[in-house]
Amino acid sequence: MNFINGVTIAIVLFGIGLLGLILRRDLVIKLLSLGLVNGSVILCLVSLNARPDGVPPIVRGPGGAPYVDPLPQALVLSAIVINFAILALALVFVMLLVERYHTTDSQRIEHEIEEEEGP
Amino acid sequence: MIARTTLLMFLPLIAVFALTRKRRLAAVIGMGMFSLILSAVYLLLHAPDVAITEAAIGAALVTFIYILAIRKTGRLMVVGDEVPGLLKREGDRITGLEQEILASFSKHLGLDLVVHLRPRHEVEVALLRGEADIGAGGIVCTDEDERFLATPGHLPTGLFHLAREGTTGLRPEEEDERVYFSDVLEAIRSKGRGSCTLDLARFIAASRLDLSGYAVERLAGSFSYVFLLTRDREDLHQRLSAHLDRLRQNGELDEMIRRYFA
Amino acid sequence: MRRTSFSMVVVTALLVACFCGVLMATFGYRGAGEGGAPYIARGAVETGAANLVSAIYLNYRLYDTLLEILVFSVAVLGVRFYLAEQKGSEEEVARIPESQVIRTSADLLFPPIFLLGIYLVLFGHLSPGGGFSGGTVAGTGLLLCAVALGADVVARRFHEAALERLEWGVLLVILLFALSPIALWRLPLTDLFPRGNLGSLASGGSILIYNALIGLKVFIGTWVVVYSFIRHRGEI
Amino acid sequence: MIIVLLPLGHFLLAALCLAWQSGTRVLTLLSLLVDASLVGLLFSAFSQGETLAIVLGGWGRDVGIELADDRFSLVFCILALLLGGSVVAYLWKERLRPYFYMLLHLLLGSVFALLFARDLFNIYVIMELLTLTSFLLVGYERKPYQIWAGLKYLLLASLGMGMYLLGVAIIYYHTGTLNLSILTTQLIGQQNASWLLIASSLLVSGIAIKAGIFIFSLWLPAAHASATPAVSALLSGMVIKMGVVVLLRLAPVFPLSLPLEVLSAVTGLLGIIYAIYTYDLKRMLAFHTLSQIGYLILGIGIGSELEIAGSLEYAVGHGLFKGLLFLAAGAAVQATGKEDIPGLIAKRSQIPVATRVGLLIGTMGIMGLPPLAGFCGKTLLSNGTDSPVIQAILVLLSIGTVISFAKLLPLFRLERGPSSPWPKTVAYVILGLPMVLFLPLTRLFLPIEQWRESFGTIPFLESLLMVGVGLLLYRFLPKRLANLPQRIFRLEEAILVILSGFFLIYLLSVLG
Repeated sequence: MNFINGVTIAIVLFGIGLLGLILRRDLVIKLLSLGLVNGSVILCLVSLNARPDGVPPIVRGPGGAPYVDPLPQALVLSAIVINFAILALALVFVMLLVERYHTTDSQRIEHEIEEEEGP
Repeated sequence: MIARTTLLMFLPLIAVFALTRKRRLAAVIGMGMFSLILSAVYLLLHAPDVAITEAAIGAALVTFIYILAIRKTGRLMVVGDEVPGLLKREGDRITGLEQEILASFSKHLGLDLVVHLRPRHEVEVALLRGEADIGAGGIVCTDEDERFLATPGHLPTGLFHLAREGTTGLRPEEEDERVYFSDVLEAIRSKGRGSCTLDLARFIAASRLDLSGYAVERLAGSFSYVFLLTRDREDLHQRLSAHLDRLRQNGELDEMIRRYFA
Repeated sequence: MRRTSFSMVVVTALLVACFCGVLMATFGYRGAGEGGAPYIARGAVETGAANLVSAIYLNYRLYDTLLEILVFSVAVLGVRFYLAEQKGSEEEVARIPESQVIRTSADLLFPPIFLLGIYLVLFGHLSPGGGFSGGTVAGTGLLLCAVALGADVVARRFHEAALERLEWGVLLVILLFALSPIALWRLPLTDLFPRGNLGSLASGGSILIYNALIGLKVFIGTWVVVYSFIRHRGEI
Repeated sequence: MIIVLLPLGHFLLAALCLAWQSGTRVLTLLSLLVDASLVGLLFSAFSQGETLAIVLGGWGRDVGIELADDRFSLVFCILALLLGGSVVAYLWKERLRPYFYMLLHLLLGSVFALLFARDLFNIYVIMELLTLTSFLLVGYERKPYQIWAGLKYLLLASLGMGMYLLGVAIIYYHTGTLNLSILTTQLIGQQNASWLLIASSLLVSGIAIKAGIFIFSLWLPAAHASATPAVSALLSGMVIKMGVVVLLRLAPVFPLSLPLEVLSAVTGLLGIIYAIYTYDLKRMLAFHTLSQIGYLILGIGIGSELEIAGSLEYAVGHGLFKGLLFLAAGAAVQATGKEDIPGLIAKRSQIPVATRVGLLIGTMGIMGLPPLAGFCGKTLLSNGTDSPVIQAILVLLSIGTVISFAKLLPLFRLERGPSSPWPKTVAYVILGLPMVLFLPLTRLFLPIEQWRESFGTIPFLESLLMVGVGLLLYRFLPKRLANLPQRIFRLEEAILVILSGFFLIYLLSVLG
């Protein structure tokens, strides 16, 4: 049971995301995979110092309860928003490309652009 | 602790499931589910702030934006009138020669084909509004319209003029074409008066009814069925024309025609 | 068009497997640690915010947060720039079937969701939540409204260009507010407000103000992004 | 105080651009002047031995975000100001939307922010801001190939930042801090811990994607070649350097010496080979950016005082002449309508004289002709090392650079041409003048004895010899080579190459 913790799962998810990013040719699914890659890093950060006996880092009164580390959580909030920003912009660019080339297949788009550009 | 482990084990499974979907929408919804479970995991990892943010942004907003984008991107929208043999509803499917051509074209592009059946006069409007990419359904291009581009014809046809004395009933020619083809058939069945011009496929369907009492005249000239696109979709027009050429050269087009008009 | 070749699949799988393997072998993870001691020990006293995450997010590491808001603003700017000038004129904006069910459920759901958003914003320093999640939740509520009433009905309430200016105006206010301590010869981004009693609404110093401003900004930004997507699409 | 005002002030201006749309151009110019005086203040404080280091909000280093200035940040500030000024001048006559100036301010602001950053996560956020802004700038004209190049850039950069953040997570787990100066003290004696090696490889691979290192930044040729000239100049001259700055910050803390040296050789030589056999002007310049990054990270990898000074000088020099080359190349392409070098040569009489002079100065600078900017950096770099391997790499790089730019020489025949609009000429002067005066200017950075020692007659002759050899070799080299692989620049393959590059770095840091 010890093997299944947030960090290992995060690394596995990172790998799955990479596979999707490379092997799926549909641009929308590539973006989803990228989201998975970045999401896995967030999971990794959050679970680094999440003690099983911990309590959420919200101080209820004086005295030292076993609060979990608040710093990664604060960092992660920024990271989530940044991922959203990247996703929205990438999606807009995908939409523009699809309107031009009528396909979401990344290799086909790349091929068409190389043809237009010449060697 | 057990809940945490179980949910964590679920995550890779859902991710693999979502990313191996063929349909984009399924993948997006799968990843939405993934985000929801992820936010539950965050809650169990004592990170309520992260859980709320992940649920609000990752699960709700991102999924919504994906859906909005997909519905625009992954589709080839076709509008057309219902014509026997070319584009016809059978149960909940649409069959016919033009449907088959467009299906092979959209497969070639990697898009989902969506066909909307609309009366003939609405086809152009829909194209101009950008609601559809291609107009189909027995379109015979008789004159050049500078707003539209037509593909080279994929099936030769003829035009027939049907007339019965009087001015009511049948589709009055120039004035107003706002009727479905089924309305024309209905008018013929009830021996309505007036005149209309029908293409070959529609004429064959009409001639199964009793045409006695109508003057039938075949118009001179050679005509063929085309697909219609707006002028600003020149690139799509080129692709469709090239695809038609390819179908014609490798004999697939003849094969399709034989299947529907043996 | 050629398919993804088999050798490519094999190479990819090998590389990714090696990557994961190396990472797992060398990560050195030995169960959850006990980091963040300085924040846990002093955070609540020094900043007056019971929610330590908010204390870090909006006080200790406020600079990161400002930059992150800029990232969000850039994204909104980009989305608007690229989608606004695509075709899709005013008349064909967002018509939807007027389903009674959707309408009623949206009418029912909108007020509580909106209130939840405001709660998250205002109590972000005391309980989980904060400007960003609150703003997004409220924005999603508005989205629901747009689904029910038609996006153009909602959009008509806001003048679009004004909305964009308002968004950047709020950003301006946030930045000015962050720089304002300079006027008193203090370091920028220093908290000038009294701490207050731990647990009361006025306890977190300027965190409440930042939360409110960020919430407003994110609310507008979310709506602008979603509306750009909706309009580009033509209908929901 | 100033080091907070510089970035935040530009962000404020970006927000203001929307409110005062008609005046954005003037506002930008004024802001650059104000920046110049602020940087001057910092510089005078620095030359009296005061280094500024503040923790924002007045907190302790262990909890807050530290900002600090040093020689590097100040020098790069000056570079950023020069490039910003010349780009504003270059675009003075063109009607641009306020949107463009907003992005410009955001770019400048994030560059300043990065130069003073001393915190791993802070660097992450700033790099993302930089990515998004430059991504939007690449796609500014909305041509399909620009959009695709931008999208590729965004995907790869975002993947890289994911790897970087993973590295940050590992470091935070083991040390509990994100501040680089605290990290330095904490890591003493742990330089061989396996987690440290993997974390540093993750950090470096993530940053390398943005820093223009050949096997990582495979998006770069497409993006830099397809953007508008002004944007290309900013990206090649400034944004790429920001990745190098981060590597510079990481190098003293982590065991990176061997990986960076090998990477510099790889990127330098591969970039040169591609540049020699590329005949599209802007694409060749983009490949050149990849190869010249080799010089910069070589100095950082060795890490001695003199080498780092050499890197720094070469970074500034490269920023200047690459910016100048991209601006002039853009103007030349615009004037002739040709993008390939033979086409340009055929129509060279249509290229304005000022543009040709700009191209010439840039070419001389990049070839390392004394006493221009390229010469100073190259000389310092080769003076600083005794290792024959590194000397050989440096010589190969210099000769390769000369060979690849020898293609351009027919452009510079003396001919009359149309005159260039004055703003563009001003832009060339802003970048060209410091290049010509670079040798005296380097005395600001170096102690006087070292300066005398470094620039004697022998380096002069050496670099002249190098140029001669390069030109001679150009005559005899085959003009076309069997196809260089172009597939690695595709999205999928690029990710695979990046992964292999990661393993390379990891292996090297284990060996090192």
